[in-house]
Amino acid sequence: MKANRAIKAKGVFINRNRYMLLILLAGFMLCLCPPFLNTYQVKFLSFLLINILIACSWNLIGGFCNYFSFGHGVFFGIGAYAFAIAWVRFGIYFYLSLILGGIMSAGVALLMSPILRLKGLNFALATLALLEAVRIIFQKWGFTRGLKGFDAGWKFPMTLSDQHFFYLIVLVFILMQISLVGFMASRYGFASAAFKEDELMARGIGINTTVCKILAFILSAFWAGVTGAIYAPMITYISTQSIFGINWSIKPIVVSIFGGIGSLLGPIIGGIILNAIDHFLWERFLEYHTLIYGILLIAIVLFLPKGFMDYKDRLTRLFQKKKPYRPIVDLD
Amino acid sequence: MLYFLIMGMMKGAVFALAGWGFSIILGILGIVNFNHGIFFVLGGYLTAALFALGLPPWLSILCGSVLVGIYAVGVQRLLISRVMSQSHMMVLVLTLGVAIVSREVMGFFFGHDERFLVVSGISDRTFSFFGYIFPALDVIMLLVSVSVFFLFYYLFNHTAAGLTLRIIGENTEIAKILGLDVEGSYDLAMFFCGLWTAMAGSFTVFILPIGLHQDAYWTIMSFLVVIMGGAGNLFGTFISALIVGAILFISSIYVSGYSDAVIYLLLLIILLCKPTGLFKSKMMVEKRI
Amino acid sequence: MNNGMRRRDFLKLCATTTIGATVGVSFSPIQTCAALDKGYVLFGGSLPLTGTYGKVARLYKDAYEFYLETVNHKIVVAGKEYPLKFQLYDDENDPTKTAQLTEKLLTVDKADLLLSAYGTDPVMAQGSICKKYNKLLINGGAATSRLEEEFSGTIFTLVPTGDYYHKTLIDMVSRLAPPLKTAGIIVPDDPIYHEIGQACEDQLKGFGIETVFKDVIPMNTMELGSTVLKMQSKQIDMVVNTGWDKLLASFVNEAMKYKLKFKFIDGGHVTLTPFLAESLGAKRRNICGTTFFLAESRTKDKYYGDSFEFDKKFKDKFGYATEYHIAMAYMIPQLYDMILKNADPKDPFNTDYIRKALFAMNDDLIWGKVRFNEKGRIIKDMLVVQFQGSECKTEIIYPTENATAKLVYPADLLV
Amino acid sequence: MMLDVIDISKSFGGLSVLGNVGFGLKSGQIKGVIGPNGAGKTTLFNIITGVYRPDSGQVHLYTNESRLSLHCMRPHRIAREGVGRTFQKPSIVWQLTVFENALLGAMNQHRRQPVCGRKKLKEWTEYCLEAVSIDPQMWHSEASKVPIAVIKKIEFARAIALAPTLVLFDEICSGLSRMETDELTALIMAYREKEGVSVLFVEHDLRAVKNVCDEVVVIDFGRVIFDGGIHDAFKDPKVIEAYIGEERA
Repeated sequence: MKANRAIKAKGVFINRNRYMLLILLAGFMLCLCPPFLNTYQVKFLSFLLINILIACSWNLIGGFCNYFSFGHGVFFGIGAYAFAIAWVRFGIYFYLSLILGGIMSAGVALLMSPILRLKGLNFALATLALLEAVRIIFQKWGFTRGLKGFDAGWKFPMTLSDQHFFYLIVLVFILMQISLVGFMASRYGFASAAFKEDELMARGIGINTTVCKILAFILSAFWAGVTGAIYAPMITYISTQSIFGINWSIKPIVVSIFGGIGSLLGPIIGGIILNAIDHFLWERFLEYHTLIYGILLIAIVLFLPKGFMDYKDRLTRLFQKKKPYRPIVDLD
Repeated sequence: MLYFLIMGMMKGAVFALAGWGFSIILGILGIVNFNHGIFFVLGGYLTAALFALGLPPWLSILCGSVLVGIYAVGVQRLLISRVMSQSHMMVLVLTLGVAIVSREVMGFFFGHDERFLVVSGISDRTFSFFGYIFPALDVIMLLVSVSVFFLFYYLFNHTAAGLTLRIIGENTEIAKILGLDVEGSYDLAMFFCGLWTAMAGSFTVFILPIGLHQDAYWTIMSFLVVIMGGAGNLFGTFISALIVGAILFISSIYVSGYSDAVIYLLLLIILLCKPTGLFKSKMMVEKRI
Repeated sequence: MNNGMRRRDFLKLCATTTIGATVGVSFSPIQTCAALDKGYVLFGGSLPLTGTYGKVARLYKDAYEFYLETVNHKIVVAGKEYPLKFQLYDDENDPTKTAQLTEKLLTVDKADLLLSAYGTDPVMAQGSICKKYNKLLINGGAATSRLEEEFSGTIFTLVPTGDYYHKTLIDMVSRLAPPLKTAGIIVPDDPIYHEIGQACEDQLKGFGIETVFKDVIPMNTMELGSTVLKMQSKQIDMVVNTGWDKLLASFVNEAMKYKLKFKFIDGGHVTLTPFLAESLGAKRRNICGTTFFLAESRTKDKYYGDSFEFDKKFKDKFGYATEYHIAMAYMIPQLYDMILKNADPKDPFNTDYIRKALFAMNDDLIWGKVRFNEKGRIIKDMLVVQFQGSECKTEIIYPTENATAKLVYPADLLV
Repeated sequence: MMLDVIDISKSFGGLSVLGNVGFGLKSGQIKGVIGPNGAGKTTLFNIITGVYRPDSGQVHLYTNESRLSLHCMRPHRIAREGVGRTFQKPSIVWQLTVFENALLGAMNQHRRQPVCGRKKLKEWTEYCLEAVSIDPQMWHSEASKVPIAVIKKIEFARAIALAPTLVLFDEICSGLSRMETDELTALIMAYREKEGVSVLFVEHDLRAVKNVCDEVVVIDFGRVIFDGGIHDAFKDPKVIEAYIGEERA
C-alpha cells in the first residue's frame, strides 16, 4: 500500500490501483448503457469518448512531459489514413488495421522524435509545421489519396453498428487508461515528474530524459493513431481537409486545460464538460454558440486556471484531512 | 530569376510588418498571441470601411491601424494583463478564446463577405524598371516595412520608452525593482503590435481579398517568421520574412501548389538544425516557457 | 480570499450545470412516435453557420426561412394540411458534428425529411447516416462525383458534377469567330476544383483548344502574382477560372497590373454576390462566367410566377439579391412538398415512394427544369452570363433560348 | 587515486572560465574546492558530471575494476556509474513528497545489488533517508512544505541513493544556520566513514570546509592556485591574495 503510494505519479490524486478500479468501473457502467440509449445518444457518447481519448493521449506528452504539441492531430490523421489504406486498399483484417493505424503513427513519432530536442514555443511551432507538411504531403501523394483521381478522401462501407463501435471505443478507452497509468507509475513516468521540474537535475540524478520523452511521445502518438483509426470508419468518410484540420490539434489542448493539465482524470472530466456545454450551445444558440464557446475559454483561463481538477484536488485534500492519507506536517 | 527573387521579397515585406508585432509581444510580454491574425484582418476590414466612407486611402490606412492599436491595448488591459502571472500556455489559450470572440463579433458587424479594394490608380499602378514591372503597392509595402524597421531601431535604442521595453524584455523583476512602469510598457508594446500588424492588413486589402477566417493563417505565418528569425530579434524577423516571401513566390513559380509544403519543411529543418532560429534571439523569451 | 470565494461559486455553478447536462443528454427518455403523430411535419438539417462557410450557410438559412414565409408554415401531406416546421443546427463544417446532428434529427427530433448540409465532408457524413436509416436527402451542398458512387439513390443532388460547370460556356466558345486557339486554366488547390479543371481541359481539347497553361493556387490567400507572371510569357487567348468570385477578383487585379491581354475570360462560377461588384466595379466589364440561376432567366415559380418576382420579394425581405444558393435551398423543401402532396396517407414519408417520385420528377421550377438521372444527379446546364454595358449589368448570353443579350466578342477586357 | 582531473579547459563564447585545471582525489578522501565567486567551481562540477563537455582535458573516474572517462559520457550515465551530486540552487520536485524525491534517485541506482521490486526499492530509499536522518514523520509530506534544511538533506539523500563512489556537494551549506551546517557536515563525515566514499565539496563557508575537508583545491579565475593540505592553504600568499582581493572588491 505505502509502496504503491510511493510510486505514485504526480497529479494522479488517488492511488494507482484505485484509479484502475475507477476506470474499469466506469467502463463497465458504459458497457451497460447502450440498451437504454437510442442511437443518437450512443453516437454522442462515442464521439465524446473519442474526444477524451485524443485529449488523454495529448495530455501524456503535453501535460505530463510539458511538451505542448500543437500538431497532435497529425497522429490522429496518420492513424486514420493508415487504417484507410490498410483496410480499404489492401483489405487487411479490420482490427488488425486499427492496430496498424496506431503503429504507423507511433512510427512517425519515432521518426520525428528529434523535434523533442526543441523546447516550449519552438516545439509547438515545429509540431504545427509537421501537421501542415504532412497534410500537404497526404493531399498530393498518390498513395495516400482516395481511390479516385483528384479525390483526396476515403469512403468506408458501414460494417459495424453504432453499439459495436461504442463497445470498441470503451475497450480502447480502458486499455489506454491502463497503459497510461502503467506508464505514469513506471520509473519513466515517475521520472517525467522530475524532468518536467528541472531537466538538468533529472539528468544529474541519473534519469535518461531522452528515453523518457521518446517513450511518452510514442505512446501518446500510438493512442492518438488508434483513436483516428476508429474515428475513420465511424464517420465513414475522411479527407485531408477534415482530418488534418487544425481543430483536431486544438481540441485536445482545450479539453485538457478545461479538465486540468498533467492529471490523468483531467482530460476525462474536461471532455465530458466541454461536450455537454457544446451540445447545449448547438441547441439553444444557433449562430452564437461559437461566440459563447470563446467566452467560455476566456472565463476558464480567468477564473479556473488549473482546470476542474483543481476543484477535485481541493475536495480530496478536504477528504484527506479526515483520514490522514497524506499527513501534512506543517513545520514553518 | 533575380526578378522573381525581388518580387518575392516584396511580397515578403507584409510578413515582416505582421511579424514584428508578434516578435515584440513574444520578446517583451513573453506570450504567444493567437489573437494576432485578428489585428491583421481587423485592420483590413476597418480600412475598407473607412475607405467606403470616402476617406482617402492613406488616411483610412492610418486611422484603421490606429484603431486596431487601441483595440489591442484594450485586450491587453482587460484580459491579458490579468493572466500574465499564469503559465505561458494558459495565456495562449486565452488569446485563442479572444480570437474566436473577436472573429464572431466582427462577423456580426461587418458581415461575412470578404473585403478587397481594387482602386484604379492604386491597385493597378506599377513601376517599370529596366523593362521589369513592379507593382507599386508591393514596392510601397517594402519601403514602409524598411522605414518601420528603422523607426523600431530608433525607438528601441534611443528613447526612454524603448530602453524600458528592452529592460523588461531582459528581466521583468529588475524592471519592477527599478520602478519602471511595466504595465504601461506592456500597453505600449501591444499598441505598436496592433498598429504595425493592422497596417500590414490595411495594405494587403488593396492587394488581396481578405476574409474573416484568414486570421489563423496570418497568425501562423507571423509565428513562423518570428521563430525562424530568432524570437525578439527584429532584424532577424525582417530577413526571415523576406526569405519566406521569396521562397513562397519562387516555389509557386516553379513547383506550383507545393509552396506551403516547401515553406513548412524548410521551417522544420531550420528548427531541427538551429532551434534558436537563423539569427541570435535578442530577448530572453524562454524565461516564461 | 474574496476572489477565491467567487471562484468556488463559479465552480459550483459549472459542476452542477455540467452534471445536469450530461445526465439530461445521455438519459433523456426515448419517446417513439410514428410519422405525423406529433401533429406537424418537421424538416431538419445542419449548416456550417459559424466558421469559414458561415457566409454561404446564411444564404441557405435565409432561403429556408423565405420558403416557410411563402407557404406560411403549412404543408399538405396526402391531401391533409399540417403545420410545417424546420429544425436547423450548426455543424461548423465539421463532419463529426454533422453526423451527430443528423442522427439527432432523425432519432430525437423525429425529423420527417432532411435538408441539405453544405460541404463535401459533411454531406458525405450526412449521406451515410441517411443510408443507415434508409432515408433520402436532396443535396444542394456538394458536387463531388463521389456522391453517385456511394449514395446513388440515397442522395439526390441539385447541382451537376464538376464536368458540367463550364460545359455550356465551352461549347459556346467553340463557335466563336475569330476562333480561340489556346487556353490557360486556374485551379484552386482543392479536390473538387481539380476535378472541374480536368474536365475543362478535356472539353477544350475536344474543341481543338489546347491548354497551354495550368496553375494551382493555394487556398489560404489568393496570391496570384506568380501565376500572372508565368502567364506573361505564354500566348493565351482565353483564361478559365475554375474557382469562384474571390479568385476572379484577385486575378483581374493582378492581370491589370501586368497589362495582360486576353481575347476571352471565363470568370468561372460567378456566384453574383455583391463582393464582385464591390471589389471590381467596372473592371469586370465583358468578363463572362457561368451560373446555375439568374433572376433574369425568368424560370417559373409556383408562388411568385417567375424568378424575377421571386428575386424582388426576396430582396424586400432580406435586403440582398438572390443568387443560386438561395434558389437551390428554396427548391429542396418545395420538391418535398410537391411529392408529399399526393403521398400514401398511411405511410406518407415512405422512402421508396419519395425516391420513385424524385426519379419521375420532370417539372419546370425556379431551378429550371428539374430532372434527375438514374444516379440521382440533376441533368442541368449552366447559364453563361456576361457583365455588359457601362454599369456591368449581368446578362444571360447562352443558351440562346433564355438569353437576354448577345455576347460581346471580340471585346476589350481588363480596362 | 579515485578521480583524476587532467588540465580541463572550458570557455563560453570566448570568455575562458576554466584554464588547465587539474587535480586528483584519493578514494575515501574529502576534498574542498574553494575560491571566490565566479572562479568556475560550479562549471568544474558541471564538467565532472557531464553537463558540459570540456574544450580540452580529461576527467577519469577509477572504480575498483575499471577506469571511466567522464569527459565523454552523458550525465545520466555518469550518475549511474556512481557520481552523486547536489545542486547549487535547491532543485527538487516540489509537488512530490520527501520520500518520492529520494526515490527518484534510488530508482536509478544500478551499482549495488540491483534494487528490483517495490519492496526492495522502498527499503533502500528508507535506508537513504535514515542515513541523512530525516525525521520519518516528515517523509510523506510534500517537499514544498518542509524547511530548507530538510530540502538540503533530501538532495543529500537523493545523491547517496545512487550508491555513489563519489559525491559532489555544490554549496550545500548555503542558506543554513550555523547549527544546521554543523549537523549536515557531521552527516557527511559520518556517511564517508560508513561507506568510504570520496567527496568533492564546494563551499563558501570556510568554517564548514575546515571541519570537513582533508585537502582543498583553491581556484581563482579558472586556475588552480593551490592544491594541498587544508591547514597550509590559508598560509599560502596566493590564496590569501585571492580572498583579500574578493573582500576588497
